[in-house]
Amino acid sequence: MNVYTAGSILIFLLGLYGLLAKRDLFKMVISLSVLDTGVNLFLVAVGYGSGGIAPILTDTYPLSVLHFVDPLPQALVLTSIVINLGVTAFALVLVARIFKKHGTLDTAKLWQKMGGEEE
Amino acid sequence: MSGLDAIAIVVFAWIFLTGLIAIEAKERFTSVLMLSAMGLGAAFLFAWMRAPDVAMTEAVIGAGLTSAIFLLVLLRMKRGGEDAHE
Amino acid sequence: MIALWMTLLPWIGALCLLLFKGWMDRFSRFLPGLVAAANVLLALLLNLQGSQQPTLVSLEMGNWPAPFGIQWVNDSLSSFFALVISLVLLALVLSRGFARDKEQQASSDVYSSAIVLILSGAAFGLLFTADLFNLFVLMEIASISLYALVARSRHPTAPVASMRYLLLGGVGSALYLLGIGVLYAKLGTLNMADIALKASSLNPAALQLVPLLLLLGLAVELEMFPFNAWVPQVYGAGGAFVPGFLAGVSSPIFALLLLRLVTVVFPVPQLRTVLLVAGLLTLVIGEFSALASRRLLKMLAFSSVGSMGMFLLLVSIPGAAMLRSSLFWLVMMLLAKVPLLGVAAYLQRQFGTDRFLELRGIFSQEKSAGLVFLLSAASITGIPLFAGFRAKIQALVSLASAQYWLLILPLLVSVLEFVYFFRAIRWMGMEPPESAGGKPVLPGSLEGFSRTGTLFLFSVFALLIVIFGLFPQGILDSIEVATTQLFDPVVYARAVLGGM
Amino acid sequence: MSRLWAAGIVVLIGLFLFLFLSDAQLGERQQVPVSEKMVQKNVLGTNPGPVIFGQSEGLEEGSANLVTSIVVGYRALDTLGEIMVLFLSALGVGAIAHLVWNQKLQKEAPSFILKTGAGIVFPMILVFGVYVFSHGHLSPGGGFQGGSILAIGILLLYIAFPTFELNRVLFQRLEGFGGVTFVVLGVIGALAGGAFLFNFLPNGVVGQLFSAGLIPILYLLIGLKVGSELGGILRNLYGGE
Repeated sequence: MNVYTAGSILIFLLGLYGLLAKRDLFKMVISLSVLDTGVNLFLVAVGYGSGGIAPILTDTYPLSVLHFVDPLPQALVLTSIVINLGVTAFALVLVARIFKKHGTLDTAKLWQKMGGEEE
Repeated sequence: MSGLDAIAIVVFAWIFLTGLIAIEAKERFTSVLMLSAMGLGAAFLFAWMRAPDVAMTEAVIGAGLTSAIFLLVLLRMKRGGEDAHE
Repeated sequence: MIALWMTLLPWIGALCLLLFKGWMDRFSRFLPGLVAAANVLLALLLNLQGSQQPTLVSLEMGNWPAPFGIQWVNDSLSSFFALVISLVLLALVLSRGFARDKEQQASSDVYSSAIVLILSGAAFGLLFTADLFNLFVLMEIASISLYALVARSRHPTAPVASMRYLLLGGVGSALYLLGIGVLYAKLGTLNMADIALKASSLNPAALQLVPLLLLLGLAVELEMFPFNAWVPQVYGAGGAFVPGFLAGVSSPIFALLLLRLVTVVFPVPQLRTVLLVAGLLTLVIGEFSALASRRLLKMLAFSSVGSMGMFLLLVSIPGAAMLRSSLFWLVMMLLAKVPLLGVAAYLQRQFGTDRFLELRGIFSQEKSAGLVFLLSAASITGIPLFAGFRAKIQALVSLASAQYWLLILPLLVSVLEFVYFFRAIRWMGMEPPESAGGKPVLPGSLEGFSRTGTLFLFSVFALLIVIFGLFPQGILDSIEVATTQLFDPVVYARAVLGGM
Repeated sequence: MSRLWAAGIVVLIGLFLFLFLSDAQLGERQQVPVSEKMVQKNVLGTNPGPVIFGQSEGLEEGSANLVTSIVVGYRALDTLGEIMVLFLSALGVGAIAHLVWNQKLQKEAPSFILKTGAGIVFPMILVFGVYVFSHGHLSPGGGFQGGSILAIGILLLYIAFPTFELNRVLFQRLEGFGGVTFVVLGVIGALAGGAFLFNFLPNGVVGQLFSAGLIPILYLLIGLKVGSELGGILRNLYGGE
């Protein structure tokens, strides 16, 4: 539990707080983005724990026996960041569609309006 | 707690602060700016944790494209008449 | 390699729809149906291949051996369910094709056909994958395509329902990633079989935290209690394809993933207690809300949540008998749910509403839909000589044999189920229709070939329910083989790791 | 849910997480991680000695950037799934955007500085983007980063030149082409080397431009696909039929 993993969990919790506390859909999409950044930081922090150098063979660090940072979590985070972009882009267009259709982004009003539609 | 980690703590504080403002800001425009600032902090931290690939991705996608898409949608919604702030 | 083709074929189809845009637009309406039929053939081939050499076939991507590269494994469990799910998908895709209204321009058809193709490819991938992060990527693909399909449906509440589903799915996948982070920090591997061998070396804290986080990641698609707030609205607004897909394809696949997680990867007692509690909550809340709902699709949504709650209960108790009854429960519920939701979506399409008050006496006007609804409802509520009866009895018996007090709630709940299903049938069947001349059919609803086609599809399922009710031997044998293979993880680990 | 309630729940979850995470001692590993063998490029056991930049030849996996060797070499199927996610997001945005906006985002005419500045900067962005995804196996970067840089270049054009209109069908064809070729190369790998996405081209010397067999080609295709996809998303957001 070093500085990096603890810090990233804090940012994850901040995102979670945003999702729970905010009623405006736009703010919830922003909190989702914060949440995902926290998770990505945690994944890289897990690989970094032992210190070391960037996992790229170059002429200054030519030997693979040098103490490299673990490249696998970085590969996972690369994929995760792009997935979060895909989800955020779609969520924002959805938010714009809801705003055009219902004129408001306040989840309390939206759920209640959907509730009215239901019963 | 070596000196190096102190820098990481400062950047974590920066990310936490900008994230908090992004969530709590009244004006949506400021929260998008703060989100982009947070992306920048995250990109620095990835580079600090010896992950250049991820730092570049976070800078280009996290700070760059995500904020661009947020702003475009915000401009679109602004044009679509006044919205009810909560 | 056949298992891989079941995913690659739909994906290539979707990509070609974009590559040959313009020339292939007219054809895009038939492509999903064609690909779904091809997948059924591939699944048959898979089962044939499986029956000759029963050992597990482990597919190494890029020729990298087990714990390093990504492995796909098809054992008898996944090939059996691949066949069942490809048939369900074929029916759903065809019913979606029938439900397509005329004035939809061809270009928007290309988008939704491509999304349906990618979704079915990811669904089969989830059946075979043996790598936790590959599972995460495929789960994301399935989720985003479902968000897009729900958001595109014409129901007025569709965008808000899709938004709610997206937010819950986002939290679920973030928790799943946290679980993978902790898992990789401790064990340094992502391959399920490799984790199964090394899981015992985990210290107690990690051994409890990792399965819990992974379970929470899957909970959204499993319609488990805290994460299923999205279910009623998404079923209500889903249109012709999505509700059937959620109940008939998505929840069974994630149920199988949970089964593999609990039996092969993390046979951890704490995980089972969490499942027990979550299962009870999901069961009770699902069934009671179904009793209270005044709309057909909402009632079926909550009954699907209830049946998943029952599945979670069955999985929470170790033992081969529980495994066998949970698999049998899954198949029977799947077979009964698809026609029910098909009929409900059909009625909503024809008459623009699924409120019971406005659908009173509708079955006098729609006789075949009524028959299909009656047969499937009989199977779900467990009326003798229908397929669901044997599954329900076997489930209740195995629950009672494990802990007697476990029997009380499910028994009460199945009575509830009986009440609200036959209340719906009374409303829609026996009551006199609202207006003498019967309910006016909405403009733009199905008639002629597409109407008979849709009803024919779901009556095939109703027929299957009757057949399996009388001769369930075929399904029981394949479940037997699947259970023995799934039950001892050593076979799975040795096949994947190649006797490491 | 009011701020207080939300903060309370989050603090509770936080305590639970911190308790378990500190017990789990993330620091010391229980097992040697799988990536140890990937760094030494010794997964198949054919390369006992260390990998030397610029000298070792014909290894099982040839890229100098170890993260790229995992993303497109050892775990290439994740990247294929990854492409499908972006493809879906572009389809989803495309399917809904025309329901929300039907005319272009009008704004004041761009100032003179913006126009000339964009004219100068755009070629640089283009060159940098192509550099990033063509050197994916040598330096940090790759298909995803290069493609996004190209997409930002396209956004700059949209902002600076109001009359700029992306050829939508061409970009969708590019997307389809990138994806189909990626899968076809994977299938050729299956036919040639027995497993999907097998690297059937020679790996050459680690560190040279033309090394690492199939990986630079795959990353070129990914760069092409991601660039056209994100360009498509930005076009949809900018509106205009």
